[in-house]
Amino acid sequence: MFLGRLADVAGTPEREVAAGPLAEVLADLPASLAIALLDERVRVALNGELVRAVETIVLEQGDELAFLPPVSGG
Amino acid sequence: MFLGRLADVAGTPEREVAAGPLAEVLADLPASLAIALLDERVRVALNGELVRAVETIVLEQGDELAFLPPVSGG
Amino acid sequence: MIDVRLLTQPFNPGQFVGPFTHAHPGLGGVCTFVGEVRGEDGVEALELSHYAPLTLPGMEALAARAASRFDLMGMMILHRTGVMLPGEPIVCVSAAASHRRAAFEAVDFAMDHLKSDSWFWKREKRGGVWTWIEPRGQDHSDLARWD
Amino acid sequence: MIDVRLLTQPFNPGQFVGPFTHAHPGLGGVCTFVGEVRGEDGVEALELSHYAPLTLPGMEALAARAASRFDLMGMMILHRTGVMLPGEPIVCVSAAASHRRAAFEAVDFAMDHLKSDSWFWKREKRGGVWTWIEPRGQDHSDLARWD
Repeated sequence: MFLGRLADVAGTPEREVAAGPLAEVLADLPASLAIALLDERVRVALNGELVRAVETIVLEQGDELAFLPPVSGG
Repeated sequence: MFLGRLADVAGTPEREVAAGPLAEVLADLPASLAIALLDERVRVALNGELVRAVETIVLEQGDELAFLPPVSGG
Repeated sequence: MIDVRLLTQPFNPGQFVGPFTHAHPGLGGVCTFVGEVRGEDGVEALELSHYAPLTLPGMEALAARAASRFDLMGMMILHRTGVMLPGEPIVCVSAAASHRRAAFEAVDFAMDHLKSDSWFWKREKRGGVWTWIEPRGQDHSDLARWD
Repeated sequence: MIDVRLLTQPFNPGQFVGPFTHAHPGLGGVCTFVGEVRGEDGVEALELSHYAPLTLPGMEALAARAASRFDLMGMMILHRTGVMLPGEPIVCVSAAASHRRAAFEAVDFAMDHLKSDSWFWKREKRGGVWTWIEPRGQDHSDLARWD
């Protein structure tokens, strides 16, 4: 899932990807999108829980990964 | 007119007095009330307007004098 | 819009805050404070007396001062007088502004001034006995923050 | 009482603030802030998106944190999502407390955290074109006041 402006960069709010380590998932995406997702201010949630050590993520069948850019609420 | 706790000291919220300089008006009141009215924190209004130089007040027929103790609103 | 009223009967703040808010469409934000009679310490009733020639003009001057100092779009001050029971609103202050912090500060400013720089006298009834409330030192130090 | 809601339709803050206030009789005071969509600069609409697994739990944690930090009797946070027009409320935060300053500070605290430490993303439509709103440096310095 791509939140906020990342949905515009991705051209869609959600996208199906193959299972596997995060590095492989990103390698299959358009380069401009992968670069936007790797921005150090973008947080990552796996199945609704924030992940600190993003580089350790390995997606399994049915997992939901969310990319959360800097917020602007209120 | 006696506002706030001064009405209790005076035993009434309002009292008719004879015209004349303020010193004479006060001299005709019970001593305990006169002392309470002369408290430096008590402000005085003549016909709805605050008076700074209280000692200069000379009451005429129909004038309304109000004694305003420290406030406690809100 | 400046809206200042002395109310002699119980009131519902929402009935005033709604129209006040709608009078400033697209405003940014509205901050509101409602103070009620506390029920603690065995208080049975509260009475606020005022001095008509000074009280309302003083509140109007306060609202105008806050509106210009904090660049408000509007300010509303509602204040009860007379006898009130625990849970009844005493005071309702609303500020409408483009910027949130200005609205907060204007309400805080107005409340500090209503507490100790306006013409109200308060007494409480406990166990059937009325006692005058003296101003607290805290109220004066709150006021001094704005000098 | 802690009352936290995400709302998907236009709402009238008074319909929530009244019952929230009445749930805490004899409370002292209630401070409320209502933020609306600004009509200035040609803004036609505002859209707020959120991430369901984090947004509501984050708001609930924020309300609980404010309630204990400021010794509140209750806190309410209402936040819109979806598309809003100028003049519609976006957010309504109320704090009920025995002491006025605590109620003010709790609402200020919650607003600062909702602005830059909660899971909402905002975009504006002007001249038919949607643009994402980036967080402002001011929002982060506002947040740092509470550290």
